Order: sequence, then structure tokens, then C-alpha cells
Amino acid sequence: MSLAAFRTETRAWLQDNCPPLMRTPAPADETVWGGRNPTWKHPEQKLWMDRMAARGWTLPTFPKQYGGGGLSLEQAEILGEEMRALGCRAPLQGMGQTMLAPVLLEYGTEAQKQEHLPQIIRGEIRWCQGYSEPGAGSDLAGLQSRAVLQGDHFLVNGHKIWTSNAHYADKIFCLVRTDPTAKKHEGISFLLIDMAQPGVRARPIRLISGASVFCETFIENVQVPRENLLGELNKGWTIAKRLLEHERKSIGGIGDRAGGLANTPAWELAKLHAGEQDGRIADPALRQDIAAYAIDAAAFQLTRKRAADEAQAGRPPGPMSAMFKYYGTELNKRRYEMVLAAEGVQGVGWEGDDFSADELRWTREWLRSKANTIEGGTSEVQLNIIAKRVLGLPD
Amino acid sequence: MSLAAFRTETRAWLQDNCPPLMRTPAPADETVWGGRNPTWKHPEQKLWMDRMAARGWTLPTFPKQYGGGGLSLEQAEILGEEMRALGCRAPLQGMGQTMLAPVLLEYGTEAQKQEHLPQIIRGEIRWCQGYSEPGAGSDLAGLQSRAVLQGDHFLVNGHKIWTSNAHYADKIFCLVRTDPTAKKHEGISFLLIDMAQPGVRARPIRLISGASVFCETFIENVQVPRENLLGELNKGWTIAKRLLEHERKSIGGIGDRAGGLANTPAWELAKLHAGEQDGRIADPALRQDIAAYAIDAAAFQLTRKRAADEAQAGRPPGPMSAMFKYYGTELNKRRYEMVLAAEGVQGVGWEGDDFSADELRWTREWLRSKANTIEGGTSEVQLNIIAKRVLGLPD
Amino acid sequence: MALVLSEDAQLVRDQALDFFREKSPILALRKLRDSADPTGFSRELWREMADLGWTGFLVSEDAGGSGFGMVGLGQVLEAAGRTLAASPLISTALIGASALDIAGTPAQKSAYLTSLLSGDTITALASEEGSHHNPAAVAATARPSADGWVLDGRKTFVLDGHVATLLIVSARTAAGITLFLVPAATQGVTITRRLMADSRNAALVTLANVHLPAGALLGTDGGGTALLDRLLDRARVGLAAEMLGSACEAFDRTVQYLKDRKQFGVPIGSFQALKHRAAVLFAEIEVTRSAVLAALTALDEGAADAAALASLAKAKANATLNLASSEGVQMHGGIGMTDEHEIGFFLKRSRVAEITFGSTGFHRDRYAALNGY
Amino acid sequence: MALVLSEDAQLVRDQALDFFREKSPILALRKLRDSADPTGFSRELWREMADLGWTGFLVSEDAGGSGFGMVGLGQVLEAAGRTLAASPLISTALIGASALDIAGTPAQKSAYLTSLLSGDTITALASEEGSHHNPAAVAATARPSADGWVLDGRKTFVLDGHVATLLIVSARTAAGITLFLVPAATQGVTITRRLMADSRNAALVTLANVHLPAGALLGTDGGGTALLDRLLDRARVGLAAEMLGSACEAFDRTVQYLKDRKQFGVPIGSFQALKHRAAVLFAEIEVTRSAVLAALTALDEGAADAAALASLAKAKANATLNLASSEGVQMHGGIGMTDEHEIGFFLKRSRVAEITFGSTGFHRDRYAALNGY
Repeated sequence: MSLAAFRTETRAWLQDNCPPLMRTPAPADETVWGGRNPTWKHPEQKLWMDRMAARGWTLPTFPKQYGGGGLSLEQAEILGEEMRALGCRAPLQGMGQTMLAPVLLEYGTEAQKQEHLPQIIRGEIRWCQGYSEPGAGSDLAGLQSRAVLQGDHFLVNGHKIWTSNAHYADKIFCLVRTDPTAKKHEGISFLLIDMAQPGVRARPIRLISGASVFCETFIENVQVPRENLLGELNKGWTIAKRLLEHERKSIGGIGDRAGGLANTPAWELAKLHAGEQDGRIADPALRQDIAAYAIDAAAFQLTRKRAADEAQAGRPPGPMSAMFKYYGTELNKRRYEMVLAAEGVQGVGWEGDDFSADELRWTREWLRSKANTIEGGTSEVQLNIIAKRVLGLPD
Repeated sequence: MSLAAFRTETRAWLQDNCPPLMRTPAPADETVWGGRNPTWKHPEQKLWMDRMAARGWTLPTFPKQYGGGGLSLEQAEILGEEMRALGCRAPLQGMGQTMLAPVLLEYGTEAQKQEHLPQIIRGEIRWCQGYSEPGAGSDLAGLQSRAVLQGDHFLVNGHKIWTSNAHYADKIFCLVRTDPTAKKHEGISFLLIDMAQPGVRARPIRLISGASVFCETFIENVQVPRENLLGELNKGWTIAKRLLEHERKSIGGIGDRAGGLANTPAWELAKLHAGEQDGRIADPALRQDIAAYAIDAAAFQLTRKRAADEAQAGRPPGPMSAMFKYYGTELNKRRYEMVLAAEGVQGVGWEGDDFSADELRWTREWLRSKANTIEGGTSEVQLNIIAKRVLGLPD
Repeated sequence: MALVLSEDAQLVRDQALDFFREKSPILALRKLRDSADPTGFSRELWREMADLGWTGFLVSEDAGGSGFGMVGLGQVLEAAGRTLAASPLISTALIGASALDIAGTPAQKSAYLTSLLSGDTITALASEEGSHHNPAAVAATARPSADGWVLDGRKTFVLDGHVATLLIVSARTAAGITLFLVPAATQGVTITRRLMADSRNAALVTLANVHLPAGALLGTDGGGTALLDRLLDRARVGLAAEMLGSACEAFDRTVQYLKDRKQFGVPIGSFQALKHRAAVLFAEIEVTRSAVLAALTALDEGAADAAALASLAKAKANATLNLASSEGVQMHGGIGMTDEHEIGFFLKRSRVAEITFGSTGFHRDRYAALNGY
Repeated sequence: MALVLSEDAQLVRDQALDFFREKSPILALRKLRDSADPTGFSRELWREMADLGWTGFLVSEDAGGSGFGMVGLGQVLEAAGRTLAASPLISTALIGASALDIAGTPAQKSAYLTSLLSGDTITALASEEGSHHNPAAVAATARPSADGWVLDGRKTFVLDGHVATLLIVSARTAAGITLFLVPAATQGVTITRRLMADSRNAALVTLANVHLPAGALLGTDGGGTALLDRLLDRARVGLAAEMLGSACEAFDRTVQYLKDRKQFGVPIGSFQALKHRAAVLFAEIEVTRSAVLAALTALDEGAADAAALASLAKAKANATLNLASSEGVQMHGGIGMTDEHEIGFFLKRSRVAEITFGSTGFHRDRYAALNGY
């Protein structure tokens, strides 16, 4: 089928199948995460997820034999364009799709792929990430969680932190130390662990924004079947790094996410709060700062587009995920600082009727944005990676 | 004598003795450096230097027995205030006064003090600094120039770089390696070398500004009398560091120096070139940038004053010279960037009648300012020093 | 002016540092927050502060204060900033005391000063009307009545307004901007608490047909702009001193964390990139300290450049606390994002303090204007 | 639009990179400078560039060019920026060719285009009148005469004006700003060379009672603002492409120096603080590259946001080359301050290029205005 025909067909299908409510911007609390105990605010959410999943379009480029859409990159791009054109919400989100699925496809056994990919694509299992530990943040490979192979299973003991939404997740993909005598990068394995068993416990962490999206996860004497090892024993670090590249890409694109702010740029808030003169923001310093931010943000979006276009044209992509992670998250922090600067008093409220719901949400999101340059590898780690792998600077 | 009486007397003396021409701002090419072959543009320069030197006021706080002024810190402060009030030029400048004299006083033998300090104070000998080498810039202690003790003299061979005005200097204070087998900081000695002998050669280096204020200095098989060793053999590093503190202070204060720019701030240039509206710079972005710079510059000047006031009040001074060097030189670079931004096209001219003499000079000074954060220890070295010595951060 | 603390000021400083460290650590703010305390500060501690004489630092001796001045009060505020202590120091000991001391009639002084000095009267300045600091934008009106004035208007960001017993209100008369003393209990005054991100409080104050006696006028009719400027300059510098304290504390904690936290087998403070950023921040704090001390001193001496120095001090304090709190959270990594750790309190405080009495942009603009460009 | 180079553009890019590396390394600029060359560029090389077709990239095929477009010319300019090659590419192949191609009458095209394509005619845009880029500030006048126009005025920063044979002059008529083609040899035209810090040349052009025929009008009477905007947007983006090349080269050289230079027994590129600054600069260069390519493409496609993208590209190129050249000199240390080393040439070029066709502030302002705020 030609791309043009694919576009026509896709547009028609979306028109017919995307429920009207799913064509409206999704508030943060209406994200569809799937899982064994999914929460629905509207029946249309489930309908939309199921319809998309049935075509494999929750992971459109994944092979059909695992439930994926089997689309080419060009086709997937068209699907994305048509969804954006119609304002379609994402039918399903989560770490299963964006992080685990790509490494399952690359490193999984046939049995693992058959078992896990369809569950992810259909939204049946919600995954979380067991990487960081209290003593192993930027020094991820310094992790101390242990797994000991005992016949047909591993016995796992460990303490993970920053496990996003672990209290809602069904399974966790985990880095564990399987050879304590090896060098630190060489004794790590990648395990898939079901959380619905005694010994796994997730405790939410309250953040400065007041929300609790992360947990500490404790794993005590948990048995994990040997077939849940992804890749080879003690070779988990390679998979871990690969997954981080996927994570960086998804965090680097954080500024893209739909939401109130995308529709209410800082300059509109600045006009509202600092006043307007001849169609311009009345405060010239604020105006210049916002323009400087907007220019950087636009240049970054163009860079994401360029990278995608180059990939589509078959040009070799550079090792750019660290750059996207670094720049995208720093920009997102600046974006919220701009919003605060534009709003003045209204930007630093916490509670009360004098602040609009948007204003109060943005204050919390401003605080939440500070984690962007920490989670998924700090900005400092990203700069280290760029210096070493891209620029070839010596250790 | 009370301080008030000292002030009255000093004011009267300056009124009587400072020639009228010496009460006008000194153009850069009228700095008085002294030395064996001094250059005078006006006889008043010599008259003024000699009169001040006769009272020891070219180094006012130095002991009288070495030709100094013997003033207390409070008196010296008053002398400075009265000189500024009258607009008096500095009677004499140079590395002998600002860098060598303090360490001579601290580490010199009685004979060395008797020999060298009066010459410095009277402007009879012009000194230059032999520290850096082509392979030893920020890593100053990595220097390779050698001095071998042979009876009553050292035989010196070496290659120094960034020796300021070495082609005009009479003597050079030099770091040399006297024990190649010792650890790198422990085999260095501090030598005083007369340049008026065969084997010493200074070659000017042309800079990006077009000027040549620095030299490469070659020392080949030069005999230096043993009594020209300052401090102990192989203990020169301690003196070297002490001298660097004095150097940092004098470079950190670089923004203070009188000169065209001091009287023509960036905001005046901005009004001239970018226009004026209701008494304000017409370009609001330029105006904000200039105000931001001016605020930092004022806060820095206040910090220099606070440090001086604290010293005068007998409060222990912190190890702040690295901070002054860092902040002062970075500010000076910003200052010239502001000037360029204000002048627009007129700020980037190189030659020709369409540019005023000031404009052309400032372009060169802008380029010259780029060396401020390199010479006398780079900004990076200063930040290392602050982190280590002030903040106590680990290596 | 000499930029050095007198022995007396040094004593006040040491006393205040001990006071807040012992009696009002950050834990106190957390407790007020988590218990949803309706006042957001401790009245008991406030009385202790009054007993220490801090409410009288800006009140002349003949009016019952010590006249110790801004340099002294600045030391107290800097110490309060170290532990993020919430108190009416700025709204009352600084602004309210100054207003009465500078412009109060004998009747006004005798009505309010004693109870202000004892910590009973809490004052609040009601001047802002929009989202951004702009004392000149006054739409509130005061029209003469038979026996005094009638006020109408809406004030948006009245610090400590929710607990104030006496409001200092700016309103426009035929003669221009004018200040009035308005008891909070006056009929027609409505005060709504606004909880801010830093767990402190401001209030929305509406004035609807508020009848005041003639003696409610503070200063002269139409003299509000100049008087407000004087009060605000003191408030800006006082707040800058408090912010300096917060920046110092955030910085000290961060440097300590850099020494303690190990990754890759070494303290993270051994990484040069972090070292350099810490050293830059150190330098910024040092120059901010000088700017604050110079501004405090200039206010006490009535120096001609006091207004410019006030803008200088607030602009630097804004930028430096912003940097110190941002770097603090980033360098603390994940733990800095948790509510359990205290470094996040500095981040929240910083942005509220920044927009209070003028953002960095406002003060750059004012500094330029005061310097003729 | 796809942000990816076509095969053809890639070929042009490779060819241009080889051309400038071989024929016009920085040494060539140094020689022109040190010999005080009166033109400041090599006519011979310029003819070779014309032979390669670069003068015709913006000239449509029916007028004798290739119409290859801005993306192609951008590749040439980026390559030129790598070696800081001085040539009339922007003044002539970009601005002059565009002006004639877009607005030239058949007579004007036949008079000038052939010799422009061959490298014989060099054009220069005479629009600036002050120290800061401001195409709207035109005091020069054109009044109608019996058989044409009479021009008077003073133009301050005419790039390549000292070697131009044909000037494109903006002047104010009763209808508004209007462009004129003025042969440099016309009576009343005085051209004074101005040597800039980057060893390139601009000129001061004065027009005193300059009589022109009716056919000297370029475009329509009063249509100069829109036409100038189009020409300037091309020039801004072309210059941004050149600046991107300079930034890349300064960066590559600096990274290499970080690997080669040893201090304290190790390459200085192993120091984390320098690594992080290099990595930040890398990121800035990457996003600048995207902005430049998007703007070049938008101009070729006549996209609605081409003007905004032009300001975006120039603003980013300004900031990035400024940073790359400043960091380059600082990281080279003392050797970077010497005239003998080439890194300083990038510093000098950067600041001249920055103020040409609009500073960062100018383009932020314009970007905001074009986006409705």
C-alpha cells in the first residue's frame, strides 16, 4: 500500500474509531496506564485503548507476531501526524511500552517476547522500573540488590528507590547483582519480577510538589523463575544502558506532552499578568526572557524533528539521546520558571480560591519539573556521556 | 600624630607637590614604570615619582629603613583617599612594587631587603615575572627551567613565557627547578636574575589585540650569584604561592584602573548609539543587560571595600584572593562585552577615520580583557582554589 | 560608611542565630504547615522576639524603641532566613514600626506603638493590587467624608494580612497616593487568607465603603508615594538580608552534602564540575553579602544612594537565592526532591521571596533609572 | 518540510568543504590582513566560486542561474565559515542575486545578472544608517527628478561596499522606503573603506545629489520595506549558516586541544568542568544547526513562518558562535591569546557577525513580535 493510501485509510479509521471524548486534551489524571487493575474515568478510555491495541497501534512499529502494528517508520510517522491532526489522546502509556518493550524485542528469548510483548501492547500489565537504589543514584552500577541463582529460580533481596508508580504496577524490571565478586559493571543481571507476591512492597515517597509518584520498593526473599532473566547472566548492564537510551528519549521529549501549559504559553500569561502594550508584553525584560526561552525551545523541537527525519532518511543517527535528555529537561525547567515569572504572585500560590486551578497545578508542576534533570540520569551524567561518547574526551 | 592631623598634612603636601599635569587621568601610554632606562613623556612624571619616592609613598606601608613610607594601614588608606580626591596619578607602577616587594619583605635576608627594596621604591629597577613556561601554564609547578648550584653561583637554563614587558625589564624573578629528583612542588627555587647579561633574551609575543605586552624569555647558561636565591633552596614554591596571592589581588582589581572607560560607562555609549527615550536607553534589552552588569560590578566593588574595612577593623581576612581574581576578571570581560554591545558597528572597528580613537582603543582592550581570566592563574584554577581551600571540598 | 559590623551588631547577630537555630528550626515551619496552622507562625515565639527588643530596632528611643537601626534588624532577618522562620518581623517590626516611627502622629504612636513593641499589634502593608510588584499602580480610592475618609479597593498580596490587626493601606485621593492606618476590624474590611508555596501567608484584602476617622491618615494627603518608597526600600533590604541568610544556609547544606554523599566510590564533591559550580555560588553569596550590608548601612545613614543600593541588594539577593536553591536541589539529587528532606523548603521560599517587593527585572529597571539611564 | 539534506545539497556541501579547506584556509585571511590587501578578498578565488555556480544558486534558471536555493547556498556558506573565508558570497551571491532575481526588471537583469553570475559585478546592500541594525531607520531621501531620481544620504555599514560596483540603496520617497540600484561609479557617490576587527571590510557610503535614471528603481516605489525584509531574511539565515560553520570549527579545534594539551600530567580534556562546558556547547551547536536548516528550508519553500525562523536562526547563531569563540579562547589558555594561533580569529569574527543583520536582542524582539507578543 502506498503511503498516501495508508494515510487516507488511517485517517478514515481514526475518524470512525476514536471516540469524541478521546479527541480532547487529556488532563493529567486521565492518562491510561492499563494493568491488572486499571482505573477508568470514562468508558471511552477503555474503548479507545482496546481498539488501538487490537491493531497493534499502541506499539505501531512492533512486529505483528507479538501483537504490534507492523508499521514502517514512515507509516508510524503518518499515524502520529493523523492522530495529532485529529487531537487523539495517547491510547496507553507506560514504561512497558517506552522502555521495556524495545529491549525485550532486542534481547528477549522468543518465549519472553511471546509472553510479555502482547501483554504490554494490550495494556494488560503495567510495568515499573527497578533501577536506582538509595546508595546508587548517578552511580547506577554501584547497586547492591542481590539475586542468587538457586536451581530454577533466583532468590532476590534488595531495596529500590524512585520506582515510578510502583504502588500501582504489576511487574517490575529490575537490575540486581548476581556476581558480587566481579567488577561492578560485570556482575549485574536484568530480571523481570512479578510484584503480586509476598515480599514485594512499595512505599510511596512524598515529593516537594506534594504528589507521590515515586516509591521505595523493598524486595525480601522473593523467588523469581530463572526464565525471567532477560539476556545473559551477569550481562545485564548492556541491556540496562540500552534501556536508558530509550528512557532518555522519552524524558527529553517531556516538553511535548499535551496538557494545560502546551495551550497556555508563558507569553499569554505574561500579557495577562504583566499587561499588554501595542500587542506586546508590557514588561520588556520579561518579554525578552520569554522570547529567549521560546527560541531555544523551538530550536530544540526542530532538532528532534531533524533527528527523526534523518533516521527516516536512513542517515546514521548519532549517539544523541544524552543530548536530548539534557537539553529537553533543562528546557522544561526553564519553561516553568518562565511561567512563574510571568504569573507573579499568582505563580507561587499553594491553596485557596484566589488561585485558579491552572495556577495551582502549574506551581506543583514547576516543582515536579525540578526532578526532570535528576531522574533517568542527572544532567551531569548526560554531560559526562556526551563528553565521553560523542566528543571522545578522555576519562 | 592623629589621623585627622595626618590627613590635613597629607592633603597640604599633595596640593604643594603634585604637579598639575599629574592630577589628570593618565592615558595607558603614560604609566610610569621606572627602571634603568625609563621613558618620560613629561618631566612632571619624573618629578612626581621622585617626590613621592623620597617620602617612601610609592610603597607607603613599607618600613622606613628600606625606603618605604612607614605608614599604618589607616594612614595609607587616608593617603589613597586624598590622592583620589585630588585626582593624583599613581607615581610608579610595576611588578616590583605589587608582587616582589611583599615577598622580599617576608622572605628576604636583611641584605636582600637592603639591596632590592629601595631600588623598587625609588623606581630604579623594573622587574618582570618569570613563572609560566610553554608546558607549564595552569600546572605552574610542572616547570622545567633548571638551575644547578655550582659553588657560589647557579647555572640557569630555561624558557619562560608570558613574561610581561620583559623586553623593557631590568631584572626577572624566576621560578626554577633546583632538584629534578624531588616531588614537583619540592624541587623549586625562587631566583632573582639580572637581565642585563648575555644569555638572557626576551622576544615579544604578538597578541590578538595587536599589542605585544608579553614576551618569551630565553635563559641560556646564565650564571646567577648564590645570594640571589630568595628563601631556602628547593623551598621556592611557598614564596611562589604567596606572590600569586598578591598578583591575584592586583588583577582582581583590574576594573578599578583609571582610563577612558572608567569615565565613559557602557550606559552612556548605549544612549549614544542605541538612542535615548525619556532619559532611558531606548533598547530595553540592552538596558537590562547593562543594569545587570552594573549591579554585579557595584556589588563586587562593595566586596572589595568590605574586605578592606574588615582588614582595617582587625577581622581575620578569609582566603579570598582567588575569589577576587575570579570575579573581578570575569566582570572585566563582561564590561567590555557590554561596551561592544552598546557601540554596535562602532564597537568592532579596527582601523580608519570613521572610528574614534576611543572606539578603536576599546576594541583592542576588549580583546586584551580576554587574557584577564587566563593570566595570573586561570578562572578555572581560581575556582579550584576556592573549592579546595575555602569550601574544603575533597580532591 | 565602613562595611563592617559593629560589636553590638555582631552580638545581635550571634544572639539571633542561636535563637532561631534553637527555637525555630525548619522543623517548626514543617509542623505549622502539616498541622494547617491557621496563623502560620508562632505567637509565643513572636512575643519572645519582642522581648528581645527586635520590634523596637526601628523605633526611636523617645518612642520606646532602641533605634538600633536597619543593620541590626538585618542581622536578625538574616538569622531568620537561615531557618526559614516565619514571623511578622518584616510586616511589623520592619514596615509597621517604620511607618509609625517615620510618619505617625503622636496620637497614632500612642495608639499603636506600645502594643506593636510588645508583639500584640501585628501590622500589614496593603499596597499591591496586581500580580507583579508595582506600588505606583493604585486603583483603590479614598474620598473625604464629613468626619474623615471612605476607602474602597482591592489589595492582592498583603503579607501577614491574615493575622494583622492594623493595615497600612495605600489609596488614591485627589492629591495622589496616600497611606491610611486601617484597623483590620473596621466594618467593610474583608480579609481572605492566601496560602503561598513557601507555607507562609498573604491575604487578599477588600475594602468596601470603609469609613475612617480623619486621624487614620498616615503622613500627608498625597504624600504616600514618597513614604511608601521609604518603607518599601527598608522592606526590600530587610527581605534581601533574610534571603541572604536562606542562600547561605542552602549553600552550607549543599556543600556538606557534597562532602558526605558518595557515588562511584568517592564523595561527589570531588567532581570538578560540581566544585566549580559551588565556587561560583560562593562568590555570588559573598558579593550579595556586601550589597546587603551596604544597603542596610546606607539606610541607617540616610545616604543619597540608599534607594539605588536597595534595588542593588534586592536584585542580587533574588538572583543568588534563586541560584543557591536551584543548585541545592539539583546537587542533592533525588533526595532533594522529597518532602522529607529540607532543601526543597528553600526552593519554595526563594520564588515567593523573589516576587515580593520587586523581581530582579523590576530592580534592574529601577537601578538603571536611579542611575540616569 | 523534512530537515534533512538532499543528495544534491550533500554534494555541494562536500565540494564546498574541500574547496575552502584547500584554497582558502585561515592562513589566506591572515595573508590578506598582513599584506594590508586593499580589497580584503581574492578575486581569483571569487571567480572560481562563480565557476562552481555558487553565484547562481539564488538566480532562477530562466535568468541563467540554477535556482538551487538557500539550502544549497547555506552549505557553501557554512563551509566558508569553517575557514573564515572572506568573499562577496553574502553581499553578492546572496543579497545581490536575490534582489535582481526577485525584483529586477528585465532591463536590470540583463544589465547586471550575467556579470554578477560570472563574478565580475560585486554588489553591496547600503541600508544601515546607524550603529545598530535597523532597516526601518532610513533618513536617506530620493526625490523625483525630471528623468528619474535624486538621492541623498549616508550609509554606515555597507558590507563589501569598498569593492562593490553596484549598490542597492534604501531611501525614503513620498511613498515610503524604496530601493534603488546605484552603480558605484555614479557621480556624488563617495565610498570609504572601513576595516573591521575580523579583517573584513565594510564601507561608509555617502550619496550627495546623486542623479539616477528612472530605471534605477528596484521593485516598486514605496515597496522597499517588504523587499528589504525578504532580502534581509535571506541574508540573516545565510550569515547564520556561515556562523554555524565558524562555531563548529572553533569547537572542533577546542575539543582537539583539550585532548592534546597536557597539564598536571593529564590531558586537560579529562577535567570534568571543561568536559561539561564542552558538552553544553556541543548541544548548543546541534540545536543551532537545526534552526539554520529549518530556516534555509522555509525560505526555499516560502513557508509562512520563514521570517520567524530567520530570526530564530540568527539569534541562535549569534549566541552559539559567541559562546564557541569565547570558550575556545579561554580553553586554549595563553596560546589562544596570541596572534600566531588561529583561534583568536574566530573571536574577532564572531562579534562582527553578531551585530551584522541584527543582534541577539534585535532578533528576540522580532521573534516575539512575529509570534504575537
